[in-house]
Formats: sequence, C-alpha cells, structure tokens
Amino acid sequence: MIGDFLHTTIAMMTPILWAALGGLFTQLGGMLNIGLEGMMLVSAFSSLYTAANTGSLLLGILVGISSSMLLAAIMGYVSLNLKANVFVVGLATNLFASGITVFLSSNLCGTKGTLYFQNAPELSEIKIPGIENIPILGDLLSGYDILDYLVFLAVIICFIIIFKTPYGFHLRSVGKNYRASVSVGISVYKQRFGSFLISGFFAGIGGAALSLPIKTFVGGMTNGRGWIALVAVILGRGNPVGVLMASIIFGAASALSNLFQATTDISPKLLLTVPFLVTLAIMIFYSVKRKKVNAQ
Amino acid sequence: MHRINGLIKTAITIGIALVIGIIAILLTSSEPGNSIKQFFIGPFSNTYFFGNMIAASIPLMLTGLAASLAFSASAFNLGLEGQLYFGALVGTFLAVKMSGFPAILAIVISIFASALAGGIIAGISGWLKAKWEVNELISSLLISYTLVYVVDYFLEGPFNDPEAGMAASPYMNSNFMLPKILSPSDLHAGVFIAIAVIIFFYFIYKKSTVGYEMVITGRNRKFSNYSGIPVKKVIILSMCLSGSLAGLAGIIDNLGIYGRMIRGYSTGYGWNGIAVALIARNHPLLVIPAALLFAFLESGANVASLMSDITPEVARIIQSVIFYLITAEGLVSFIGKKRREGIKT
Amino acid sequence: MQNYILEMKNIHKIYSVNNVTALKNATLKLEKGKVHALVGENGAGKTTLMKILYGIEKMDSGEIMLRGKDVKIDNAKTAFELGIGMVHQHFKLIDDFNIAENISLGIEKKNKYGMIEFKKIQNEISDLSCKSGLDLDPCTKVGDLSIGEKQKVEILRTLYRGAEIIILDEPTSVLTEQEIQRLFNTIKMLKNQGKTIIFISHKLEEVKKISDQITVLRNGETVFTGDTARTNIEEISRLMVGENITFEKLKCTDKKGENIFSIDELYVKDMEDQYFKVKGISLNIKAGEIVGLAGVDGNGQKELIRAITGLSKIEKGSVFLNKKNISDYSTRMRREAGMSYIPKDRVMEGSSPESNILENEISTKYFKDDVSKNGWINREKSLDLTKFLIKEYDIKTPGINIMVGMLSGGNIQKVVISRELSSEPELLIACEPTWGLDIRSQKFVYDQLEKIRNEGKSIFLISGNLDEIMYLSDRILVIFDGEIVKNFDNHDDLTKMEIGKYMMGLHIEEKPEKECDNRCTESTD
Amino acid sequence: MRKISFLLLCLVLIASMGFSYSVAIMITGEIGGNPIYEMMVNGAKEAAKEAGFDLKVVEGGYNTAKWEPNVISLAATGQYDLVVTFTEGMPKSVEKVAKMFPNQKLALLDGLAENLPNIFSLGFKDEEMSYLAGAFAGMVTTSDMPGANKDLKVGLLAGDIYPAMTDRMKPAYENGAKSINKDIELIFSAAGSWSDPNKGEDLSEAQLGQGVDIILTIAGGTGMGAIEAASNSGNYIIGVDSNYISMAPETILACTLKNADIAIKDVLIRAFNGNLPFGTSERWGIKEGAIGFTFDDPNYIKNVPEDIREKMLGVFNSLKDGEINPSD
Repeated sequence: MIGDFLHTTIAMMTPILWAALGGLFTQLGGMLNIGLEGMMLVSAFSSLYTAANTGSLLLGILVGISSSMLLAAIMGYVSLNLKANVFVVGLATNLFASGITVFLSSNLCGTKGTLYFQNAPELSEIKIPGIENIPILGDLLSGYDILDYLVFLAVIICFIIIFKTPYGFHLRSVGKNYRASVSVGISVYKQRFGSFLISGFFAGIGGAALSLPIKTFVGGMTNGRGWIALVAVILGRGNPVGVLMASIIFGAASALSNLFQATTDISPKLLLTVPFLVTLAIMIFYSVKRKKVNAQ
Repeated sequence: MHRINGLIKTAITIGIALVIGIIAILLTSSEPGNSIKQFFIGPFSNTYFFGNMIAASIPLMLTGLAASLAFSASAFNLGLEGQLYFGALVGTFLAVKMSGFPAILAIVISIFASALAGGIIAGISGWLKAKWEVNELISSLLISYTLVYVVDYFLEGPFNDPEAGMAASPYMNSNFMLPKILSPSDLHAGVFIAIAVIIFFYFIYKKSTVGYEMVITGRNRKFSNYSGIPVKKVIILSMCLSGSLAGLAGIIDNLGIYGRMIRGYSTGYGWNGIAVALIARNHPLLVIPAALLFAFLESGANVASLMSDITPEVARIIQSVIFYLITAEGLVSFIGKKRREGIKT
Repeated sequence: MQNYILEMKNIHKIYSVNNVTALKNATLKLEKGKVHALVGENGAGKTTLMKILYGIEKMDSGEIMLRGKDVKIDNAKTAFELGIGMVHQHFKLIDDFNIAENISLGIEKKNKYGMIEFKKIQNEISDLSCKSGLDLDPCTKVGDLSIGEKQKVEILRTLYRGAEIIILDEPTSVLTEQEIQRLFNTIKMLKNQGKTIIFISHKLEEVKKISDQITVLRNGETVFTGDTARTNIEEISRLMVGENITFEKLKCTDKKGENIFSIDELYVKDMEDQYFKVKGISLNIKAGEIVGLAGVDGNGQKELIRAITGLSKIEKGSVFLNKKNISDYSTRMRREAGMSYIPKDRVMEGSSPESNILENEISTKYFKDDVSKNGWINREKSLDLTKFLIKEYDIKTPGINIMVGMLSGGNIQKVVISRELSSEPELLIACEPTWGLDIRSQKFVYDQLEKIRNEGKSIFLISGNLDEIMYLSDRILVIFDGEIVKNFDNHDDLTKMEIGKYMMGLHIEEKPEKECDNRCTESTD
Repeated sequence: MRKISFLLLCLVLIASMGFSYSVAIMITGEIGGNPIYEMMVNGAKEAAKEAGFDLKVVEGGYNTAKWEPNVISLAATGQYDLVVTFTEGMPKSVEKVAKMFPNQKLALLDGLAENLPNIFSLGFKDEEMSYLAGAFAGMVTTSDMPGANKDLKVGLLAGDIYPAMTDRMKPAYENGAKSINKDIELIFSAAGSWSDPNKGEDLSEAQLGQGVDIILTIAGGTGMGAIEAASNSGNYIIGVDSNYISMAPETILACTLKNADIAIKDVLIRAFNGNLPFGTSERWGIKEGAIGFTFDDPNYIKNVPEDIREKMLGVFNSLKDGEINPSD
C-alpha cells in the first residue's frame, strides 16, 4: 500500500512538474504565466495525434512541444511586443487552447468526443530489472514511463541553466531588477521572450505526459493542472528543487485523496479538497516557521 | 487630455480586436455572413437576447469591481471564484430557510450573508498575509479550489433538492426574487444594485479615507507604513471588501435569475472578473463598460451558436482572439508605426 | 589643438514628456588621466549629459568624439565597450545577488561548457579589489552592504569592465567624511593608473580638493571650463547659481527647555530579526535643541530610527515623548503624540511618487478633522492645505495634480518637509535631510530646521554629512556599533577628525590596517 | 405588455414559417467528452435524413445554469416545430418553457417531465442498466477468471455525483452485485470531472490496489483512464452506453448499452409523422429495447466464460419480464 501510494505520488505529479518547470522560467523573468494550462492542452492533443498517425512517439512529443512553444511565442509576442496584460493574455491562451483542440479534433478525427488511439505507440512503463521486485523501493523507483524519469533530469538541467549559465543569470537579474539589468546591457525583451519559449517547451512535455501514456485525448483533460503548476512555481521560490518539492507535496496529497476514496466512506467530493488543503497547510506552516526562525 | 487619449486608444484597440474576431469567423464558418451578424448583432437583435446580455454583465461588474478593489491595494485576490460560490451558497441557504419571512427582509439578509461569507473567506487570505506573510495570491487560489468542492458537496447532498434531478438546491420562496426587467429575458433589478454598488465604491475609492488608505498602500507600501497608515488592516480590509463583492456577485444571480443555486452556475465569473478589472485598468467606473463588453462577447458567442453554425469551440477561439488583443496597449502604436514605415519605403 | 580623450560638443536635449529643455549647447572636453569635475545645481543638466554619454538617453543633436573619432553611443553596452563606465547616483545593483554576481552581470566568464565560472570571477574580483584599494568580499550579498560599500561595488564594476573613462555621479552625496576620504584616495589611485574620471558634484570644496579641471553647467549650458587650480570656490559658486550662498554655523540658543524626548536603554534587532543592532542606547533631547547623531552607515542608525518611529519592534527599553511612554504606540499614535519624521529615502519612503502632491501632503493627516469628516476626505480643505503648503514652502510645480515623482529631488524634499512640519511636531527626526540636494535647496532645509528650533521644538538630526551635523547641532552624539560612544557639545573648536575618531571606533583601540584578503570563504548559490 | 408583444412576434414568425418540419436539439453539455450525446446526435441525424426534416444542434456547454436560457431562446425564435433536450436535470426547465410558450412542442429525453399538453418525455430505466452491470461484476469477481481475485470487491467510477447516480445507478449496481454474493463490497469513487482521464486512471489504480478486480465506469472521458489502469494490472472494466469493447478487448469484458440513438430516432420520426403523444411520458428499459447488453460481441463471447454468459442472459430476461426489481 505504501508502495502504491509512493508510485501514484510520482506518476501523478510528473505532468504538473513538467509544466511547473516551464512556469518557473517566466516567473524568474518576473511574469506570472497563466497560460500553462492551455499550452499543456494543445500539446496533449497534438502530440497524441501525431504519435498515432506517424507511429513515432518521439515525433509526437516533438510536435507537442512545438505546438506548445508556438502558443508560448504568441503569448510572448502579444504581451511583450504589443504590451498586452500578461494575465489577460494567459486567460486568452487557455480559452484558445480549449477551443482549438476540440475544433481540430472534430475536423481531423471527426469527433468532438473522447479520442482514443488504439494503435498509437504506447509510452510504456519501464520496469527496472533488479529493483522492480524489491518491496516499496521497487514501486518507488520502477515502472514509470520515460517522461516520468526524464523530469528528474530536467530538474537538474533547469537548476544548471538557472544558476550556472549566463541565460539563467540574466533572466534572474531581469526578474529581480530589470532596470539594473538594462544598465549593463541585458535585453529584458530577449530574456522574457526566451522564458516564454522555455515555458512552452516544458509545458509541452507536460501535456504529452498526460495524453501519451493513456493514448487518450479528451477536451479539457488538463483539468486545472496548469494552475496547480503555477502554485508549485510560486511555492518553489524560484528554485527548481523547490518546485520539485512543491509538486511532490501536491502529488502525495492527491494520492492520499485517491486512497481515501477507495478505502473510506467519506464523500468523494470532500476528499477532492485534500490536495488543496494539504498544500495550503504546508504553505502556511512554512511561512509561520520562517517568521519564527527570524524572530529568534 | 491624457485620459481621453487613453480612452480613444482603448477604443481603437478593442475595435481592432473585434475586427480580428470577424476574420476568425470568416475562416471558420461556412455561413460567415450570418455568423458575423449573429455574433455581433445578435445580442441586440431582440429584447430577450439584449436583456440576457445585460443580465450576464451583472455578476461580472461585481467581480470586476472586486478584483480591481483588491488590485488597487496591491492585494492579489485570485480566489474570487470560490468566494463567490461559497457566498452564494450561504445566501441561498438562508433565503430557502427564511421562506416565511417578509420578502424585503429575506432579500436583505440573504445579500448581506453572502457578502459577509465571501468577505470572511477572502479576509482569511488577507489575514494570513498580514500575520505570516503567506502569499495571498496562492492562498486565495487554494482556498477557492477547496470551497468549490465543498459547495458542490452541499449541493449534491445535504442541501440538494431531491426533485431537481440535478445538483441544485431547493427553490427559495418566489416572492424573494428580484423584480424582472424586459421579461422574459433574465434581466432583473440586480443590475441597479450592481451599478449602485459600483458608484458607491467609486466614491469610497476616490473620496473616503479608507479609499485613500487603499490607494496609497497599493502604490507604495513603505510610504504607507512610514506615514502611519495601518497597512496590515488595509490589506485585510481590501481583501474582505473584495471577497464581499464576490459574495454579492454570487447571490445576485440566484436571487435574480434562478431562484435557487445550481452547481457550477458561476463557472468563470471569478476569472472573467479579473479580466474585466484588467481591461478597466482597475478603475471602478470603467468596470461597467468592461463588464458589458465581456458580456457582449459571451452572449454573442451564445447567440451565434444558437442561430448559426458557430459551435462552442469556435466561439471560444473567436473570443480568445479578441482577448489576446483587448489589452494590447502597443497595438495602436504598432499599427501606426507600420503605416509610417510603409509611407517611408 | 589639445589632445582630448573625449569631446562632447553642442549637445542639445529636450524631454518630450514635459517639453523641458535639459541641455542646450552643452560642451565637455576631457583630458586623459585627469579628474574632471562637472558641477552645477540640481537640474542644470549634469546627469542628463552623462546619461547621453553613457547611452541611456538619446541626444537631439550634437556630437561625441572619443579619442578623436566620432562615436555613436545608443546603449549602455556600446558605452562600456568603448571604455566608458558610470557609477549612478541611484545604484543599479541587484540586492539579492552577491558582489561578484553584480559585477560580472552581463560579461560573465564562461568555461567551455557555457557555464559561468563564478569561482574564477570571484578570484578576479578580489584581486582587482585589492589592487584598486576597494576592499570588498565578493561573496557578500549586496543587500547587506552600506551605501558607501555599494558605491565601491559600482566603481569596481566599471574597473572590472575595463572602463577608461569613469563617470561618478554625485558620489560623495551619500558618504560619510571618512568614506569620502577613502573615495578620494581611490580616485587618486585610479588617476595614477591612467583612468579619466568625471566627477559630478555640487560640493565645491570637494571639487576643489580632488579635481584637475572643472566644467560648470547652468540651465543646460556650459558656462565655464578651466583648470581647477586657477579658480576659486566663490567664483565657481557664482557661476553655478548666479549668487553667493554660504552657510554659517548656527548659534546655540539659550532657550533650552525641558526634556521633550528621551530614550532609555533601547535594544533593537536588525531587519531580519537576527541580532542586536542597537545595544542599550539612552539619550534625551530638550525643547529648542538640535541633537546630531554622527556615525558611519550601518552602526545601528537605521534600526534606532525605525524603532523610535514605530516601524520596527523594540526588544527592550523605552521611548518617551513629552513624558509619555510611547514604546508600544503604532506609528500613527506616535505621530499623533507629536513626532514627525523626514526619512532618508525621500522617493520610496518619504513620498508616493505615483500620487499627486495633494495625496502626498495629506498622508499623515487624512483622518484628521483638518481634511476629513466622518471618513470622507474634504476635497476643499485638503486642496487649501496643499495650496498653502506649496506657497509657504515654495514648492516648484506646474500644478497640484502633478505626480510627485515628476518633481525634482529638491522639490520632492520640500513636499516631505512641508508635510512633516505642517503637523507642528514637538520632535522632528530628520534623516539626511539634504541628501543629494543642491545648495539652494540645502539652504532652504537648514533655514526650516533653524526656524522650528527657534520656536522651541526638538530636532534629532541623523546625517552622514559631518559638515551638516556640525553646522546645525547643539550637541553631537556619536554612534558606533549600536552604542552611543560620545556626547560632544558643539564647540567652535570641535574638529571633524575628533568626531571621526569616535565614529570609526578608534577611541577603543588603535586597530591595525585591515589586511586585504577577500577570498571567498563560502561558495555561491 | 412587453411579454405579450414578444409572444405575438413569435406567433407571426411561426405563421410565416415554411412548410418544412424543423427540430432543434439543445444538448445539455457538449458533444465532446460525452458518448451518449454523440449517439443521440447521430440518431437524430439519421431520423432527419430518413424523414427529411431540418435539424439544428446546439451545444449548451458545461454550465448547467445556462441550459434553461438556451431552451427558452430556441423556443422564443419560433422557428422550430420541436425543441428537444435531455437529462433528469431539465424537467423543471422544460415545464417552465412549455408554460411560457404554449404553442411550442417540446420533447425531453433521458428524463421525465410533468405531462403538460405540449411536452413529451421519455426516460430510461438506468437502474436496469446498472443492475445488469452489477450482476456481471459480481459474477466476474466471484469467478476464477485470470483477472479476478479473491477479494469480494467491485468498483464503480463516476465522473461526478448527481441524483440519478446516487439514487438509482449506484444502489442498483450494488444490488446487482449482491444478488450474486451478498458479501460483495462496492467501492465508489468520483472524479469531479467527466474529462480527466488521468484522474480516472489514478482513482482506478487506488481501487484496484484495494482488491477491486472489475470496475464499472460511468465517467465519460474520465473513464478512459480506468481502462488503462485495469489493462496495466490485468483486471477488468465494464463499459456503459455504447459498445466499445474493441478498444481493449482483454480488459473491457462487456458493456451495458443504452440505445439512446434508437430512442431519439423513434421519437423524432413519430413527431414528424404527427403521432407523438404529447402530454404523455414513456419509460424505456430492456423490454422497450432501450437497454441492452453486449451478448453478441465476439470478444465478449471469447473472453467471458460460458456459465457467466448464460447466467447473464437469465438476469437479462428476468429484468425484461419484470421478475427482478433492480431497485431493491
């Protein structure tokens, strides 16, 4: 049971973590990316559709990423070049994504309903020999799909990009004090546009991680994950490791809520609040602790 | 002079956004003429659609005001959706239970209870912010998500009308319903409440000491502290007021249109309210036209899907194209620049 | 023809926002390896001229020649590639980054994998900081530095970027006497290394001391250029303002009254609430007395003031005003009890730049009967008050509805002072009240302080400018490491060096010169 | 006064209409994500093609509160001879519209309205459908099929919680299962969304982890995740509404069918021919051919042991003949 719980926690959080890593970059550049949800959704559709029609998972993921990045580029262009409010543009992005995916689904696949691609290549679970059969540890470490494993690598890469490369360094400087950055010749525009593209890249993988493993697309299937990713971004305080922790907390709380649904008689609706309440409680706990530590 | 310039600029921007919306229809509709007509003229084509459009703008005016009030004190209330939904539940519950009360009393109590409930919920986020520096943006969002499920739970179970056949509360006494205008459309006297509230808050915002405190705190918190303005109280208060307005927005539809509370009836009011506030640039009075514009796009989409081949997803695409550009301050100068460049070459 | 490293000729600039002519026919010619002072009143166009040179502002017409060649500088990057570095009056530093990160931002050294080599950068910077005499630990967070140290970081940055021409925009306005001495040493050292320095100031004594050549700007025009040695202060001063302004030390009055304000054994922690910055300070101020607090930045002044004004928590001890214990009062209650406060940062703390003058003037009394009733602000009364203050304090503004941020520094300070004095305080706390102001505005502030002192009010003056403290104070307290280490009566024979000794803590023991070793002890991240 | 002039306007519009019969369908939701609506629309389209009338399909969206105004709007246009809408949440709305527009004919499917003279309503016996599924689940979980375990637990995954679910479908499913072995325990989960397959997968995994070996999914798109979860663990799924066994023949053992397309086609053709009995209501179940079971599906025959198939046919016939009351 503990094994199942840990496994669900990880599997549950990875799409969110992918998107949150994307949101982290725009956040570091000083902007709240409301459009993660839409980027994920577009990629969930396009990656699955491509994978099903070409038989190539890799191609599917790449197309998913590209479509999400395209949406991110539009978002960047409209908010940076045309100086539209980034929040409203984010809402527009989500609205556009929810419309265009169903529109394409009905035009390309002839149905607005659930799309199931039986013959699509499966993003299958990788069993790690040796570890697979160890109790609990086997559940925790083995049996995920490749995108689940890669996300941990992505956390490390993001950490390096953000803290070790000039791009990350400049982006952070723009987010902290853009006037100071301008004074040393850093282009705020380029940094921020870049952060939108990276945001699209990661949100795109997050979307693919939703649809490919189950070979299914349903309109609106992201169901608020982009927003949760945003919460993880802010709780993560500008650090990919922090974002990882926040995602794990949310994943664990969701897994707990699912477990309660299967084991208790508490109303399923009330159990659905568990992930939000747990996240909130932990957030308050840390804020209180931070203040207390400072007070000593 | 600057302000007038700004308004013209905004008007041109909205105009361009609408034109691009028309282009989107041309690309997606097989009967574009009819679709465009239904989308843009439909809401004005008869009193029924027109009334519904105005009715749809009522909660948006209030949530727009709620968002702009919090924003102007630099408190980011992203939990409008939950505050609204929960406020509506409390108000509707009381209205249903007060069946024997005189109508005026019941309406007033129900409205105040909703506002109070929404205010308390938002106030919690404000208090957490003032006391422990908990990010109010995230706390209000998480509380909002939680409340939506909790309210759903009540509507599905303890506060469900078994005869409704769906997740909805029992009906309140029909005497409690706000008077209708332009019947059979949804438009009701709540529109006057909303406008009165907006004008009232405009004066609060512009003329009162409380409004002054909120504006100054929103612009420069350090200065407020220094001046002796009770910043923490201002933050809590502005969140409370914002939440109360959300609660009011929640109950007004139930008192004006449905006579009960239906699960999910408010979906999007919170987020759209934020968009309304941003389009209105946080100005309390401009919230009215911004909410009307928003309602116009919503009912345009609705009429178009009733009367032409525009499907909901296509309507969403058209709306999104307009939203992309609606706040684009650079759009006018961008077009202007292109033209000048065009002349040069 | 002389060989100039840089020539700026006939520079014109009109700000389109408010149609103000900032520069007309401004000319500046620099010789290599010299310190060139650029002087003028606030608003004379010094900063604008330098912004044009640094590529932040665009000029309307004119030419810039560097080493005899025409150059076009349209952004900061070009400027620094041409070897021009600028230390802004308002520092362009990121508080959350450490010194090394701030200095290397934009020109990071990368290894072959494209990673920034922070270690290498840190070593380079500590080497450079030793060589140039600007001793700094590259791993310190900039947010933790004093203003003087931040300035050093800025100078170090221009050096690190290989600047040949270094613009120092009013560098001494924020420094203490000792820090100014060090800055001058640095400037001399840089000069010896062949750097060309543009030294912007309106403090003519300093200009006389440090510069080789001088250019005077008035109303955007160059009115004088020549060797400093051949000029005298009076002449320059007249050229700058068109009249003579001099300060004389205030005469002590005999009308000292009772103790108005006293502090008893006060302990205050730093902003992060970690350790004590004020360690048992006691003091008192009588009616009609100006008490100056001298000290090197970062010795607890900030914390002391914040605790007195109710912005920070008092850990231990009490504050009395008019014999009332106000230790538990909120900021508003303290103000009600008769306290006024002119803060150091007039733009971010003392005013709301995005609000108009009226809104700024009423911020401490909007709830009082003078301007409001039953929670509604009386527009007419507050308008009258604002108009009165604008007139009384000679605030130069195009109108009442102008955002305060659009005013010049001196006028913003007038807004702050007029508001603080109009509440007729018993005690005025004035922090760096003339920070960055020109002579005329400075004179105005001094006159105001004198006036209310003579009315029998108490003034607590905190300033890093020893001249100011010595001009104004009846008594001078010296703060060092969170304690009052000396209480001077302001005699005529009191010297700056005497005060400075206490400010530096030299009264305790003669410390050896600190050795220069700034290697990082901890890694970044 | 306004109301009257508005109605007059409508009358004029009706009078000016051509002769062709026209039908508007207001879908309570969106076609996307809900297979039953897809079936309904297809059935209606077939009817329109066969009989030759105009058909307008309007999607009401996910906001429940907006459905009634949409029906009112359609009625108010006066362009349609018949306005059709669905679900058990709509009777009150349909009655209201019928009273507002006495000349407008209305049909309600999948829900029962008051018998007003201009309303025809048709309900489905959902409890028969759930009972069938419950009996089947009970037989599978007590069998020695490879995907069945010893725990006596069956699962139900719902998209959301609504009265028909809690009042009729869930109890009937439980009754069906308990009719096989009264110790069988039901584990119920709700996703709170009809379009979140990932959530469906997670919830199903939690159920399967508790010893459930067969899950009935009444969850729209969310149910797709349950199929994935069950197929990964080698357990079973029962589908609803239409036959989609072929999607995962090893996992989806059977589907209970709700022949909504047949029902709507029948209603529309009767209305077109003028013999739909407005003012009455009907309730269709197994006997009327509205509820079915995938007895004929080759995969069903291949994957389900013969004894279970035979027993299922028995249950089916008993329900048809009214020998079993699924609700107790």
